[in-house]
Amino acid sequence: MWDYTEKVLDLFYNPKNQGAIEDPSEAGVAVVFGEVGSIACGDALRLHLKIEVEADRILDARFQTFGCTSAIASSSALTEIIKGITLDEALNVSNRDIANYLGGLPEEKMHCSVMGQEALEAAIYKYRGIEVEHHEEDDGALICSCFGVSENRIRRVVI
Amino acid sequence: MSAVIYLDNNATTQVDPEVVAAILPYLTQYYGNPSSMHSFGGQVGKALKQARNQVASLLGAEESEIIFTSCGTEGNNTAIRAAIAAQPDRKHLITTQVEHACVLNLFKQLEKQGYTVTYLSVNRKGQLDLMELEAAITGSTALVSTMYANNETGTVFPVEQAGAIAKEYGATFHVDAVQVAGKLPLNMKTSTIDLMTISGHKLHAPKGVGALFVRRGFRFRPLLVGGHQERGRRAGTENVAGIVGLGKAAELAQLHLADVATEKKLRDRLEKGLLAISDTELNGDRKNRLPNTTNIGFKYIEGEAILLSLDQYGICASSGSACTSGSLEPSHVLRAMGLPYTILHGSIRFSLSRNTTESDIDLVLEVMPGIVERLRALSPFNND
Amino acid sequence: MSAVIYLDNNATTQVDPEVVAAILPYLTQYYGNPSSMHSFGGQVGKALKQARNQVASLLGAEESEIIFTSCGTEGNNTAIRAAIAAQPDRKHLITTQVEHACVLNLFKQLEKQGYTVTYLSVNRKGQLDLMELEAAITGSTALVSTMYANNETGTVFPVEQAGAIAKEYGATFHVDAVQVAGKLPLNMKTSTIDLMTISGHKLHAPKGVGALFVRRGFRFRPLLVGGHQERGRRAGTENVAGIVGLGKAAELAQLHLADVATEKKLRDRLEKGLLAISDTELNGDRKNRLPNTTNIGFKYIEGEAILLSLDQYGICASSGSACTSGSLEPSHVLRAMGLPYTILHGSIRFSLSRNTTESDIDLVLEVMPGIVERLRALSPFNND
Ligand SMILES: Cc1ncc(COP(=O)(O)O)c(C=O)c1O
Ligand SMILES: Cc1ncc(COP(=O)(O)O)c(C=O)c1O
Ligand code: FES
Ligand code: FES
Repeated sequence: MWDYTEKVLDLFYNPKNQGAIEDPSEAGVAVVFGEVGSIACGDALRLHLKIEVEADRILDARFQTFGCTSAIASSSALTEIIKGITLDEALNVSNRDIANYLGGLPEEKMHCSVMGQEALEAAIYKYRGIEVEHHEEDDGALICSCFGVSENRIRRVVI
Repeated sequence: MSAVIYLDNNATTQVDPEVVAAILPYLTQYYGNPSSMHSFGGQVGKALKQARNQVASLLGAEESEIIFTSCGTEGNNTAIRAAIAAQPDRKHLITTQVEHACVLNLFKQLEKQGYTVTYLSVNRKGQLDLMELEAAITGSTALVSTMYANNETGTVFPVEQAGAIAKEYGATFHVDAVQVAGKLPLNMKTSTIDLMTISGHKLHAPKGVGALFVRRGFRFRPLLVGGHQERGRRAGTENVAGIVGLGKAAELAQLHLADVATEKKLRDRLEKGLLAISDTELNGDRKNRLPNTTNIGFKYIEGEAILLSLDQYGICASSGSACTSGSLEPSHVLRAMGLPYTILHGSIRFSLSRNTTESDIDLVLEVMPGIVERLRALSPFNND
Repeated sequence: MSAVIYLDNNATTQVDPEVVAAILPYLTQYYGNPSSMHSFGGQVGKALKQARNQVASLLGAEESEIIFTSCGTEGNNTAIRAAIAAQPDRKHLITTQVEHACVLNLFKQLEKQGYTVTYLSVNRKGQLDLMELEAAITGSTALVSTMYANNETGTVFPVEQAGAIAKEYGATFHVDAVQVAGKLPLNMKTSTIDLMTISGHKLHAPKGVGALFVRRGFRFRPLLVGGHQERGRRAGTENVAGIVGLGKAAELAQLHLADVATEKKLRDRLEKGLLAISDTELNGDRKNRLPNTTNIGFKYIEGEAILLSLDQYGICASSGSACTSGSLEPSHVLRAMGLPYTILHGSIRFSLSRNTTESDIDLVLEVMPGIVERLRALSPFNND
């Protein structure tokens, strides 16, 4: 049994900000989503952002996650963390921040928080029209096949 | 934790109160060492003898064919190593892709040490194909090792036929019967099995005790060497309390084999109710199956999330085996069966015991639809 | 059997009632599998964690350095095999002539597999000579394995000095501390020991559970492979009740280390009284010795006859170790000490525990002269 914190369990049982965001077609507000993972991997996250264009600020964030307890809790935590901050600030949110928000994750589950950071990156880059850089070294041995994350990638992101 | 709805009996079982009662004196007044040269130790030796008798009786074996071990893992490790040592010139081994980690990982280690291992496949229902065994076996096959029934799906293998094939080629035949002892009748007298492993904690004895059946005449080589315990076949001061418990548990299991139909009925009701939820599928062989096990795939959601959701209601179940749950990989058994990804990650095993009640099943059937619905609502793959 | 005067504590000990109390909940309500993915199993995992902590504390080690095993024999077998695997190019091993069977017999087996083994001798008092170790060890020595204290005579070896020598040559240093844990203070933090074995039933925990200390950083290879239990270093569902018991026993042992002087006083009184019988001799080292053990040779009579005579009074003692008592050979330990035949066959070990009372000692001192006299009267070697 994984040693989950109360916070992880709470956000798993009572997740905040689940679901998608409808495009309100309001002036000055944009809606975008970023996605990582796939059903084949066993884990996937679709992160929806509502952005105040002028201020470059995140007005709202919601998630849809297929995955384990820590993946769901991490997604929910991420949306809580990024609501109200600017996109530049959001790009500085690391998976560590997500884990810290949760009061920690079991070592073997740290990678579950990586997915959140990546979906965030994907959403913002998509919004800004930037090609997502491809990390060559990420093509190492798959260690979390439920996630599609390579060992190299975990080393790069987690350590 | 208040009431527990324990449907994880393939992981481990509750020690039967009668077993606890049988054990207690050996944790308190009868603390002598059975090897000691005084009657205080001697009476403990008698208790071991009785336990050996009880276990032999459950397996339809002779007392001298029973070696007590510390668990199913030790039994399997010991049996496989003994089989290899018995025919050192044969360098080919056969097992299946769906064995327990304590068999698979040992074979993987043996591959590095110069052995060639054939891992027999299973079909979508988790069934073995004996033709594949016949095609693989040769005169240099030292060992055929297969489980009797799979711990995750409950699928029962045709072990006697497999054993007959092994015999033809002079290979030792080892069977991991950890999930079968106490659930199906066993009779070693008329069997093709040379070595067979059982583990106490799967049949209402404590954790940390097991037994290995070694057919009389088999050239056995111990894994643990040292003192003369177990007639030189397993050194180490005996887990007396555990062994006495295993003996009592074997005796009770034999009695309870008769009412396994009740358990099966409960299992079937549970299964039917769960399969009524949309986008679910039964994993495994509906026919050749343990009476207590059902494994169901809930599409589009993930196993651990389901388990923790059940946990809120005190319901214990599992995805994969308890032993591999420390890893993040989806079950190697379901993967070997070639299940699609949609099912692979969201499959849950419910395993009953003679203690399971109608109201246990009621509760699961009551809460499961809501759990599935909630998690599907969270999921981006929600197929609506 | 009415009252038992139990003076065979080096064979096994009475489970402490507090240990039994600690165990019971894990035989009854907390029956989950610690590897399971539900909180019912999770709470059992926490109990294992606490036990690991308690054992680590007794040994002055870190939690991560403790692996639970099924007995001292498994611990010793595992440690020796791990040491060999860690340095596969080194083919020389060093141990002593007075090790427990579970060490000696493994080394004998390894000799057949191409290893050269040096068996260090002991002198008349059962002491090791470190010069002999220095002379034997070379750069191709993979392992020095020695007991901390001998089970038959209680003689304590200078393990830290031996370890320092092993280190100099890059050999792994394994210590069988089965007879020492709970009798002498241990502190792995400041020790030269790489691997150290203990066994629960020698310190008032149940039989069938033990622990292996593996120094952090040691390249360990498991003996039992399979699931991820014990962080992949010892597969097999844990003997939860036993481990919880070992944890509690370790905690109690630490407390009782303080009043070992009382035990020693009783031992000394027993020893003095027995040596007052004519034609008796103390076997072993009077100084470097476990506080609870005395081994006395009664000339011209035979050990088993003495033991059975004592048994009539409910007194439990032993000749040789319990583990070798199934054989008819006189003790290999006393033989290695070069004792004359007159003593070899009539030597008895009395081993006390914290439960031993003054009146236990009184009874032995009361009946022993008569027993010796009677047997000597029967003997043709009666030297009068
Ligand atoms: C089929 C099978 N084999 C072997 C084992 C291992 O037995 P143990 O847990 O006693 O080591 C188990 C259970 O864990 C099992 O289900
Ligand atoms: C010194 C020594 N080593 C090892 C052992 C073996 O331990 P166990 O009986 O737990 O297998 C014993 C006791 O039997 C012993 O006295
Ligand atoms: S995302 Fe949690 S285990 Fe892979
Ligand atoms: S005469 Fe009985 S053991 Fe030697």
